[in-house]
Amino acid sequence: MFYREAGQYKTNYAADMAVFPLRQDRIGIAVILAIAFIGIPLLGNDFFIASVMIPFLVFSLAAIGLNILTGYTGLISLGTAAFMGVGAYSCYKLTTFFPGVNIIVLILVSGLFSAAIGVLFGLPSLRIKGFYLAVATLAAQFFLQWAFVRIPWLFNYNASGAIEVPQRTLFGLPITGASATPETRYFVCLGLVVVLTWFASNIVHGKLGRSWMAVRDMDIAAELMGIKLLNAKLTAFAVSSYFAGVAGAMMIFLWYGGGEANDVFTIRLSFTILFMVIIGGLGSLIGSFFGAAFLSALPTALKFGLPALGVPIGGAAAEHVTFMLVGALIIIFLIVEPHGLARLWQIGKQKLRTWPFPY
Amino acid sequence: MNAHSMAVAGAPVTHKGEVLLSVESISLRFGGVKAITDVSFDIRKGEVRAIIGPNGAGKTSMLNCINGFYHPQEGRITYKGVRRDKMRPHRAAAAGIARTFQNVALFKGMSTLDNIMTGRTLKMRKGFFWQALRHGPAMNEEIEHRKVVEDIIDFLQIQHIRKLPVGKLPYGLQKRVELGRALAMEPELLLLDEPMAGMNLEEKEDMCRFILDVNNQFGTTIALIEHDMGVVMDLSDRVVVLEYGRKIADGTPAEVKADQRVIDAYLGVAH
Amino acid sequence: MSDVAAQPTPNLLANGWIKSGLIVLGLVAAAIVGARIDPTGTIHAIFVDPFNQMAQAPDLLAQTIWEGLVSGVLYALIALGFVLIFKASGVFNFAQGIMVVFAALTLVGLYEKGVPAFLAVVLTLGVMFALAVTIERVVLRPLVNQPDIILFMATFGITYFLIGFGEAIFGGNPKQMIAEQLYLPKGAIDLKILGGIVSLQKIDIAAAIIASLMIAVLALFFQYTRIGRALRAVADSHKAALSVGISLNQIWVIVWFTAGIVALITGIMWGARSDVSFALEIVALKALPVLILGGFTSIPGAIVGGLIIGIGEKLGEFYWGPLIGGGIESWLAYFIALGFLLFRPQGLFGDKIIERI
Amino acid sequence: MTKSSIIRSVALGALLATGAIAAPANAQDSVYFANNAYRTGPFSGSGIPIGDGMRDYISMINERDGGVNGVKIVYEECETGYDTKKSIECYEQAKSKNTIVYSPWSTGATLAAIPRAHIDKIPILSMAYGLSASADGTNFPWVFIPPFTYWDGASLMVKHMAAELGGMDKLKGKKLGLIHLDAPFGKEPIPVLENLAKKYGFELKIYPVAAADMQNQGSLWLSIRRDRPDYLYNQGWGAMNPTAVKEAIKNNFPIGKLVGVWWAGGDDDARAGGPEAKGYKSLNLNAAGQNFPAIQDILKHVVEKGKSTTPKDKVGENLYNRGVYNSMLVVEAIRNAQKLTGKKVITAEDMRRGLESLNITEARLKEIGMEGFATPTSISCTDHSGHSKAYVAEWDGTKWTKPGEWLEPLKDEVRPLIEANAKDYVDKAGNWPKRTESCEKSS
Repeated sequence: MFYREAGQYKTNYAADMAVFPLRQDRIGIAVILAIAFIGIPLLGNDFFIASVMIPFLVFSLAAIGLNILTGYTGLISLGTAAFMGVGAYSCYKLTTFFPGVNIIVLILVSGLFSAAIGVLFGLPSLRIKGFYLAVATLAAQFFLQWAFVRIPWLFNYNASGAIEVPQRTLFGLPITGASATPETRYFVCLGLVVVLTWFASNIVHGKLGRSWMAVRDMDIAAELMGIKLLNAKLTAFAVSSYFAGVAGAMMIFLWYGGGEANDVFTIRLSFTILFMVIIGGLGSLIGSFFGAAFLSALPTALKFGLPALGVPIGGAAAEHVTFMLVGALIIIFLIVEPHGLARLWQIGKQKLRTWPFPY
Repeated sequence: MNAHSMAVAGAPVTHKGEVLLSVESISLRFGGVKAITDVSFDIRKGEVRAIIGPNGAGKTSMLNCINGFYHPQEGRITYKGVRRDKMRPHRAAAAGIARTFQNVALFKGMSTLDNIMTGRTLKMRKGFFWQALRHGPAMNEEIEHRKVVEDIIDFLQIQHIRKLPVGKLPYGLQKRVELGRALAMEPELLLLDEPMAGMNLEEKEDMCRFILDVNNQFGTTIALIEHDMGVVMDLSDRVVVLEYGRKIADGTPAEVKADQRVIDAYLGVAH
Repeated sequence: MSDVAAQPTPNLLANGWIKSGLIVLGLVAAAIVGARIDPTGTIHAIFVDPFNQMAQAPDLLAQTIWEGLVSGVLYALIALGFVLIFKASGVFNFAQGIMVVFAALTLVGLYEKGVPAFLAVVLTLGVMFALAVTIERVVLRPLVNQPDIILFMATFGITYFLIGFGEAIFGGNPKQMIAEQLYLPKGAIDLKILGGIVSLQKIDIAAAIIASLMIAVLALFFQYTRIGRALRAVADSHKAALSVGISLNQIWVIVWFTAGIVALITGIMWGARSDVSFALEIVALKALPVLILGGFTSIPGAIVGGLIIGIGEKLGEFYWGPLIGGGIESWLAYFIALGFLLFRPQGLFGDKIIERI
Repeated sequence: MTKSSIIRSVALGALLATGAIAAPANAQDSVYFANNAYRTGPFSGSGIPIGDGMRDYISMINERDGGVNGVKIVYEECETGYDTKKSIECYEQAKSKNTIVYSPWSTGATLAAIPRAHIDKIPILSMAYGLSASADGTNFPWVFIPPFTYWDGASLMVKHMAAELGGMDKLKGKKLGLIHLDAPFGKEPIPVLENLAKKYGFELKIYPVAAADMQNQGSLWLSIRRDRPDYLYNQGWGAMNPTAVKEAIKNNFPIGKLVGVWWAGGDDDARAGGPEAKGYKSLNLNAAGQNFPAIQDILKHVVEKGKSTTPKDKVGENLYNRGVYNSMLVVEAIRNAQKLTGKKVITAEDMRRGLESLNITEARLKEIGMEGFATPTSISCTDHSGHSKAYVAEWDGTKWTKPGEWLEPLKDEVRPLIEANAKDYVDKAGNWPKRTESCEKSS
């Protein structure tokens, strides 16, 4: 009843090409942003913000990164975590070299290093495809993970091999380090994620995005359209790794607050992010958010939510259930709705559009 | 067709005569299998050139050689006076060769609009950072090309499917979208691989009209593979006939029709 | 893939070999020149010193190669499970590694519950059969005709489900394989050769023999039984198989069950070397570079690939690893495979891929 | 319920049904103790017995004594799977439930929690694991690492080697190998060993094991065969340990010269080697076995009453007793805090004071039924570890035994390093909170 586009006429192409052409969608986005920027900091407690919202934002960004590669360009990667690690370690080195530069700038710059490494490991994608490429990205995963441990320069020769996150401020307010409150860290994460998502959305709706999708859907035809496969694939690797890298830097600096970083960027994390993309919806930015929300919140909800609701479940059992549930859900989604939560969302919107008179 | 598309098509109609592309004694092998053996012919500017022949005659392989997807082991291909037999497909595209496919090769996950927009890729120049902003120059560029694409959509009469994903469209419409995508490249040479395969009569007539319009109004040179002899005879200026990878005839439709070898090998078998 | 021209393109193949040959030659030349110019520097350390070490302690070299051989056999066994399933159903089964762990855990778990060892083996086979049927019903059948990549990702789902399920039932702590109860040999044979001792573990010898036997049995099975021929028909073409009246569903159950048997044997052998634990699942990923080398559809490829990877990474780690801090084993296999891929994208034994449009 | 709190609950509940909505208020006569456990994942082989031991001792205190001076300890495990990400979540959960002490149970989790704990004012008890430098109480007032650090452990290894060889001067020209898990935990002993190698003239060889290759140590042991170290120190964890024991046997390395850190002393670790593992050694801080009154009480009040999931024969295993020891420290610190403050239900800040002046004497050990179970330990304002004694345990084929005496670590070597590293840590962190907490007089 309320979700109708009737009566909304586009008088120019710019309006028609907007990312959210419908007025209701624009209102919806405004409401979501209002909740994110005002509602959650006001209502959420520290645990909710620090352990649910910040991880959700970090994973969303990483999932967008992988979605650009896997969902939009059709290149499967099992090395996302390693590229996140490159971002985290670059950011750490940058804070060492440029202690005076604002940390947000450094986080954004560290993504560039990740992008460069991503391009390097993306080079084989020109010759190999599909599963073969998946294995090539495993090489990146294991090699980089090895480098994070074996190159002591990366962690400033720290005796424990750990990253120590120094305190950095923005307008006098600490945003990294132990004295940064969850709310401040949340705002920084949110700001970064909103801006980068906006960029991602612009890119996938533009020329580059179309080239990626063309390569994904039919690479041969894409090449005959004048799209250089190498360029398209490498830009996908670069942009994807950039997002992953920024997410990795955020993960260590804004979420973990330092510590043992090399056991964070494991193959398990790569899988988790891949699952977020699958469950959320391949080739959908909003799906990346759904997938990240679902998979980052599911274990937390099972582990802490069920006991709080009076369902007795041990930590270990919750862990097992999480694994089984995630596995089952992947299969179910692939069978029932290969386009993931994003498609369910669209179907829901479509229903709403015709509600209450479907005919 | 309105005045605007004419402006886009740019090149005025030229006389049919100048050689645009020539193929000289090329041979193509896959392992021990010979796909094309010592075939030579040329395509002249502004003409509609048909390549016909029974199944497995090497017609599609020939198109693949022309736009650089396969590289023949022997012989040479000259395009606009430049020899280019080891060219990558995207270079061919940049040189003005567009293509449709026997089995529709659309980007199935994308909308009609986006599919045709990909045809404009080579014409879009704004860099990565403008794209990321999607404002100012990048947006103006998008709008400018969107206008061109809308004209093509009007021309092909596919306005109603503009925003639908092409994967779910009926076959006839998919073929039309594919033609639109090729046209968006503003090609000098348009290669059509069985553009009317699997269509009903009405759709075929539409498609014939589109091909002729493209040829007449934009002056686009067209090379097409087609099985429907009626279509070939009506549309084309000259016809080359392949059989088992070899050329057996070359000439105007009337000449080819009268050729005894063609009648034996092809027409006799087909009808 | 199935309609690919049968013969590989000879000139391209030659190109690949010539290219790699030239590179090897170049490296050797560089090494010789380098060693002349700079007898103690980096080039010496990379190109000369390891070979000196090999020559000085041939017993260690022999031992290294043997260790590589044995881990190669185990990689090959896992890769074999992948190949069986890929051949018959076109599914790239990522879950093969966890199936190994799951089979071994079931066996040990049953034994701990008091089931006699050999009965436990039989029951475990039953469990693997049930697993094959379940996967066919729940995962494969609904996903039939989906793109390969979707099926590939579905096997991730199977992997995660089995991790959770296995840990919930058996617990996550490492368990000891019941090697003695299964009459697997213990101890070692110490050969006093090459100026030192080369120690061969009996369990490793047994693993090599059992692996060879299993491959032989599989070969016979494919060659001479009705089901085996059916499986080969499926591998060539699903439609052809249907047209001769073979139920695809049965085939899938059989092939997944066969992979389950391979998994159990792998699990027993591996478990007898180290413990049975979920950590094995990561090691099992090494089967992927093996597959790249050997090709996804070739059983001999899996074996040769496994051996190359196994020996290559042990030699690499032992002789060259210390130069850059050691531990290169965790990624060396992937780089060996990548190197091969750049020259032969279809693997050692795969057919040349011709793209069609 | 006020209007705003209703809105708050509804809004959050709608967002996500997490347990974080409202921390349950502590009942009047109990304190909340959050313990990280890892009963899942590749390290669960070690995590399960430890978790069992910790839980059972606390249950025993609650069952037998009705808590500490009548205050029940609400013990809750938070599953981490030895994963730092989950441990951070567990920390936030523990904080929101006002835990009196945080027990991270992994070096990675400890490293992540240290900066936060100093802001949130929650004491961390990392019992013989975690950041060695945190033994400096001046810079790390909220972290406690009794009874000793990994650096003490490394010095004990050298001391043990010297003792077997016949004196510190005999170390010259010998070769010590360090096999370690390639992670912060595994790398901890390296600086101390390097210093000692320089000082005593022995050679140090380092053999890292990547977590992914924990069960695949073949080529590493070939290198050991090539280098022929005289002794091997194993700083391993989880599935890495049984594999190392097996490989040592396989490669004919004299098993008596292989010494594990105290975390490599699990019963399952040694058992994997079969009868040939007899003689495998491990540093230890607690005695194994059931022959202690405290352990007997656990059996009597908890296990035999069916109030625990621990199988009876697992009670008294080495790592189980390790968990018991950790819980004992918690209980004693609570008791001490109660004494200091005169309160019954203590807070996290009280607990910090209790830990800082913890002094477990021989007499006290006897009182709580742990005579011979461990050595006396005392923590002070500056020394948050105690650098207490350890012994070298030996596997006799079926159980861990204590063949030798309690050894004292080389505190003079370790302490300067700790202080230097602590200073370095604090400098790098920038704006590290200065210690404002006043020192307790040891009670």
